Amino acid sequence: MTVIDVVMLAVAVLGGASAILVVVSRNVVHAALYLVVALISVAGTFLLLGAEFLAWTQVLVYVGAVIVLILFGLMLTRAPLGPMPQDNDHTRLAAALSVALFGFLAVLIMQAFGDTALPLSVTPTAAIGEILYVHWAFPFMVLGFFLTVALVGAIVLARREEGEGPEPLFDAEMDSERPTPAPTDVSTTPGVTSPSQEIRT
Amino acid sequence: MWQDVAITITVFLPLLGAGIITLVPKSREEAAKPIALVVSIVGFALALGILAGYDWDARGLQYTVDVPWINAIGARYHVGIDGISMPLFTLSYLLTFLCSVYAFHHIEEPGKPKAFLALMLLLQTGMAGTFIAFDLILFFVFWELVLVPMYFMIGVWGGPRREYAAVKFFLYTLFGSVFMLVAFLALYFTSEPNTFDMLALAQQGEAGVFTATFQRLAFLGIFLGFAIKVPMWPFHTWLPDAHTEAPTIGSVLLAGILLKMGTYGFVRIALPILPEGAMAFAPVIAVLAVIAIIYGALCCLAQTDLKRLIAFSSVGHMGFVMLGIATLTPVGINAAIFGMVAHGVITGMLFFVVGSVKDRYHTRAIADIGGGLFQTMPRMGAIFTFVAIASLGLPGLAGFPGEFAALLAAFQPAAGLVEAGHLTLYRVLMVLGAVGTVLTAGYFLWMMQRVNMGVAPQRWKDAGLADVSVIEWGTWLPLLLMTFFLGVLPGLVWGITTADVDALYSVFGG
Amino acid sequence: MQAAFPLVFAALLFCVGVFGVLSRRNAVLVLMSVELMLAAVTINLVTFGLLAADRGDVVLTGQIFALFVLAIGAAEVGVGLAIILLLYRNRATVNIDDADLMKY
Amino acid sequence: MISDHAWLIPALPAASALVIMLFGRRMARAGAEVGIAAIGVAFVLAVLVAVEVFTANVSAVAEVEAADTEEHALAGEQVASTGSLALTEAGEGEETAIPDGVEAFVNERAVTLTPLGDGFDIEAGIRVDGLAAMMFLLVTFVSLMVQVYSTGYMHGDPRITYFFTLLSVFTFSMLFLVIGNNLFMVLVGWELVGVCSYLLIGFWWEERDNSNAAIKAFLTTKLGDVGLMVGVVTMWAMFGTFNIGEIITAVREGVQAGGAPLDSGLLTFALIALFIGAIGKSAQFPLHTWLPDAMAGPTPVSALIHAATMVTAGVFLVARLYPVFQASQAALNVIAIIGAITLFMAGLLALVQDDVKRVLAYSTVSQLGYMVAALAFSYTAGIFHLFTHGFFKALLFLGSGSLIHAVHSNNMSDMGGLKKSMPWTFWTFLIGSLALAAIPPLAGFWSKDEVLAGALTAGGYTGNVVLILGGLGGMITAFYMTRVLYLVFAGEYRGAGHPHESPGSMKWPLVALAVPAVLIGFANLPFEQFHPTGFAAWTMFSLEYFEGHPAEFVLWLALGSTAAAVLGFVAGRALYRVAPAAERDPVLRLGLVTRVLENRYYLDHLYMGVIVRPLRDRLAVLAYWFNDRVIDRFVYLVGVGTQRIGQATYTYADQRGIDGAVNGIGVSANWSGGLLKFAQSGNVQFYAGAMFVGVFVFAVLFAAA
Repeated sequence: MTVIDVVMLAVAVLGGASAILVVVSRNVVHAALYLVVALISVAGTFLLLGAEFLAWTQVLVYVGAVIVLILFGLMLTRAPLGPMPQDNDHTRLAAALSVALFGFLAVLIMQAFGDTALPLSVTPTAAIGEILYVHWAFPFMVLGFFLTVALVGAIVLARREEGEGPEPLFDAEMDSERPTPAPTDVSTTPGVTSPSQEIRT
Repeated sequence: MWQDVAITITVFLPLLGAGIITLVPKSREEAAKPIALVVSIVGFALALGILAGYDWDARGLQYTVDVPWINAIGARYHVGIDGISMPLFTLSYLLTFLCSVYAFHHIEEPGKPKAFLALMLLLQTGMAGTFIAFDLILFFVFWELVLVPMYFMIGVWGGPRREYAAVKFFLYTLFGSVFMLVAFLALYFTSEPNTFDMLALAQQGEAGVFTATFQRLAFLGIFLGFAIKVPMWPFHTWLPDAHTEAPTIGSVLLAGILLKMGTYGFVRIALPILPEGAMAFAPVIAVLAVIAIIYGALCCLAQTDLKRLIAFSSVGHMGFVMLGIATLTPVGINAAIFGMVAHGVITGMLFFVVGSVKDRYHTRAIADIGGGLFQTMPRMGAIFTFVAIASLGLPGLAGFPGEFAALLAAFQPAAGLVEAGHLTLYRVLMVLGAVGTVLTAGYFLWMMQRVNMGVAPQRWKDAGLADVSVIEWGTWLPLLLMTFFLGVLPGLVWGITTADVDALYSVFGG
Repeated sequence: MQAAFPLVFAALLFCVGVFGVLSRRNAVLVLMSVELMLAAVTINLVTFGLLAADRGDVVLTGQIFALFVLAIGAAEVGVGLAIILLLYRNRATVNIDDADLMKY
Repeated sequence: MISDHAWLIPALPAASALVIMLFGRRMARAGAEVGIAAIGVAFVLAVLVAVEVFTANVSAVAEVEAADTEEHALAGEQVASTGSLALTEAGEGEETAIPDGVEAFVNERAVTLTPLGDGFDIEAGIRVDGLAAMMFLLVTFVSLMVQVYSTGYMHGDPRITYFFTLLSVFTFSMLFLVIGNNLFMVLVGWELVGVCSYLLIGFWWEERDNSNAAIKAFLTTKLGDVGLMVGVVTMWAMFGTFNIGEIITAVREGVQAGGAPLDSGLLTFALIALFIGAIGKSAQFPLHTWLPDAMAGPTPVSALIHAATMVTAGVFLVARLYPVFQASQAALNVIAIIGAITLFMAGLLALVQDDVKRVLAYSTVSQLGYMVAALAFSYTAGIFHLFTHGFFKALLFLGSGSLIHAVHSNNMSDMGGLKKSMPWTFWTFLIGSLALAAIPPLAGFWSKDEVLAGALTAGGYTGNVVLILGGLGGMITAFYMTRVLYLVFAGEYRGAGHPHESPGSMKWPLVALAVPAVLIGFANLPFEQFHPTGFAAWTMFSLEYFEGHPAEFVLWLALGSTAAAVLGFVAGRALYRVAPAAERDPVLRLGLVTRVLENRYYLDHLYMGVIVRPLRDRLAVLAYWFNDRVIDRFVYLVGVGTQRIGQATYTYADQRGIDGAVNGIGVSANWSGGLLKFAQSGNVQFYAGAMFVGVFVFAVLFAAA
């Protein structure tokens, strides 16, 4: 047990705990903030693994940009910001599946890498740059193109088309066209009757 | 050069056409019709070119292309054409061509010719591809490709219960093809060396690479996939719904080509590759086929809806086809192929006529039409009568040779089946099948009495219904002529099929 | 350092993410859970990248791929949020079990 | 040789049908002229072919006789015959040597139409021999007369072009049936005439009764066709060919395909199956019920199709395969009994009819019974009766058409006293009636006498049954024809309007048909010295059969049958000389007997009640119910079952499913909630969960591996 192992353990505990809080938190804004912690601990892991550049990128992109984006998303969709159940009816099932998956993976990892020591070394940012722009140049450009496309796509999707009315509550036309009305309002669905799930606008 | 690319060009041309049609701007949707027409004409011309360059006397594949496709799983792009595929391949191009002509006459609500015709051309690629693929994976891809456009055709352009019918069609067929795919994979892993190639597998099947138990299991899987598509009794319940709700063109293509994919699959894949499995299942298939004949006819007698009646008649007719296949003799297989082509032409034609009648009367209920079609639309009535008589198997028209040869084969099934003691069963089935022709005649005549004959209700006389239009004549005349010439000269089909059928089915010692 | 530490950590994050994806109703929360899963994947990539470097990989495949995943993850959040926004605009909800138009 | 071109005989009407169909509407006489011209040419050809065939046959017989005399003179010893089968008929111990190279005339030519796989081919070919030549004569002549007649009878009908098209198509089909050299072609022609008959019976389709009759005719004969089809298929399986000549040769030699010995049980089965086809087409008991209803069609159609030609197809079929039938005494016995029953019971039915066409229809059934019964004993007797009957029955039908044309009613109760106003019709009708009643020396006498003589010579159980019933039948025939004659032509006119003689186009065909009705009987005088040059020689199918043919004149039989006919005539005259009022008609006052006869032995009730209605109204509905509620329900239940499995695993999906069912569009769409909603819940998380489970399982599997 070296020092670095201890630090790694601490980061892992922190990250794991905050990740779990992300998925169980009843308040969406809290969840987003826990996500920040989880992602920072991921960045910490990168640092411990010697991937310095990656760690800072992680902090910049995720903690900086993505989280802000998500918070904007929460705001724009007028999600109920207060504490309330955010889970559907399969929580137990999902939990069972996740735990089983984790157990299985953990066993597998311990079997395969239980006694493997990592050859730690710090990767200088300059080396990353050189390799990225020389050896990985083409995939990198494709990635750039891809990002542009995603950007344009996101704009097109989110843009309100001309003539489209201001956010209707229910798309009535869509339902009446079908012979079998598919219930869109969850509150009419038997079994999902919690009044707190009604949409508050 | 032409030999190498002919099939690929011909099969994928409609796909290209579909792509072009999607580029037509929404404001000028009508422009999609001429484009589709041109594409389907060129496709049909290419198919005829393939037919013209085909060597009728040779056995085996022609126009072969065999290149690696997905190396990881050993799937190859192996296409080609032989006497068994040729009639159906050509028929699919003919019907698509005629459908694109008919599209000028009428497309069901909600119109949108652009989307409709693009789907139709996509369907064409799938249909044609199924008949020329000689690799199981390639076959499967084309097979599944067909589902999507047909699903949308029924689901968007169909009748009142379109969604129900479309989903039923889609899921039912998909359900069957899952078993089929499993069987294909099992074949791949059992074959030695591993291969998806139909010809290689057939050779291995003949050489006895597969054990009897394996053959039966694999045959069962393939059987489910194909039997649902045919559809055989009792897997047929999707058919009346799909047919009834589908738009006219959809019904025509569904009856004309899609159903044949199942029977073709039996002939091409199930029987040659798994001879012992086929031998074990043939009596079962034969019994189911004859049940379908009688049962289909009885259900037809109970129908009050014209289109549904025609749909149920398909069940019976495909019963004859399956009876031919179940005999495992070259005569029976020839009968089946002829039956497929004839059914494609005749029932396709029937759906055209019924579609046009419905289009004018705005109802499919026989009681609402109330008789007197001869009075309101004499030419339509004459065509309807002609086709109905062809469908009930009048000699001299296309319906007869296939039916008769199937019965002929059923009297003397393959030697292996006789040795297994099934001779009496087959002969009884043959007599029952022949009785089925009487019932078939019964419901068609009764239908004609109720629709064509008698005095037309006054409201229809006053309605000023237009008789057969020029476009309709243009669409139907080729089919009417084919109905006649196939009946008079069955050699048009048998001349091309016999050599390959004989070669393929020598394994059953017929 | 033992290779197992980051790997188990990654597995934990991944499984938590799976749980979140399956159990959350709010689409934004689902998206967050997906981010957790992606993060887990990047950790794995970096870890295995180290092992690969030990065996002669000189082009830092693991780290570069992690970088790519990062970028794509960012793009995914953008597009995903746009879709959620659209959903919200059309159906006035971000509950994904209401977004079931793809049924029969 | 003109018979090489015999294919022209059916081809001409086919061509004319096409021409009339395409251009008939624009022609001055609606296409009738084309049809008549074509069939006229065909008739001339038929005469030429007949002359060639008949002279060839006669000279062949002469050669044999010459050789025979020679041999008797030289050695008087018997020479083993090659055709032992045909000679079993002879039974006189005297076998005849046939010189090499001398055969009954057969001109057969064929082209291969298509291979069928397995080495079998389908051929198209012609087989011109005595039988075919005779049928050509009959069909073309009657068809010619009927078409000429129709120009008058159908004058002014809006669908006259369609009518003449159908007549041409029918004539073609009938000739096609006759000329075919293989059973496949016979089957094709057989079905084609059936469909023409269907279309012509339903010609006036506005009336429900007519279309009902058409359907009944088609379906009843089609039921018989099942037998024909089974028979043809069995023959094919036994002999590996459809070719009639080859089948006959194979039967003679006693070998099946592949050299196996003849399976006589299977052969009998095949022959009886073929005969079931004949029962349907030739309206034999118990499938005769369609023929009287078929009178719903126009009268010329009844004359052509339902008297002279199509209904004789069954008789023709048996005659065509006669050497094969001879190989199975059991089949011949069945034929004899069916024929005898038919001829007797149909004769009785004719007694109580008021509709003149129905009288003739039942009489046709009865006469067909004679032909069929005759074939059990004697080939020549059967086809000779077919030949003569074709002429005089066509004459009678056209005569009745002339009556109907004049009084606008089919019923005899609306006629009476027409002798004065319609003399031509009367005299020709009288000739026809006398011929039918077998009064010497008209055609019917000679042919019916041949039938009875054949039965007498054959003796035995079946022979006696046919003889007795045939004799009684003769009396009944004379009686009902007398009744018709008196009710129609004697006494006072009872109908509406003023009847007058039909126009020339209808009159002259009657005269033209009356000539053969009188004279044709002399073609086959039943005396030894006439045989080698008469009808028996003309139409023989083999020299062996001709030589062994037992045709001799039995004086007491001829006198007896004539006496029976006269007795029937006298009785009819006594009862109907003064036409009784319809309700006082003696035959209608026999209580139970009349009731049974008027209800046609309740056979129609039986068929409707036991077969048609249960099948159409009960079984069909039941089958559809089964389809909807059992099979489709099963599909539904599979869906629901899958859903239930899902319920345990995915509560959510289950709730969507039940929700869907609750809100569903009612019972019929209920089941869609099952399978479909489960599989396509549309819930992303459900999909994702399924995916994770799948991946997980695979991962475990890989790890295990």
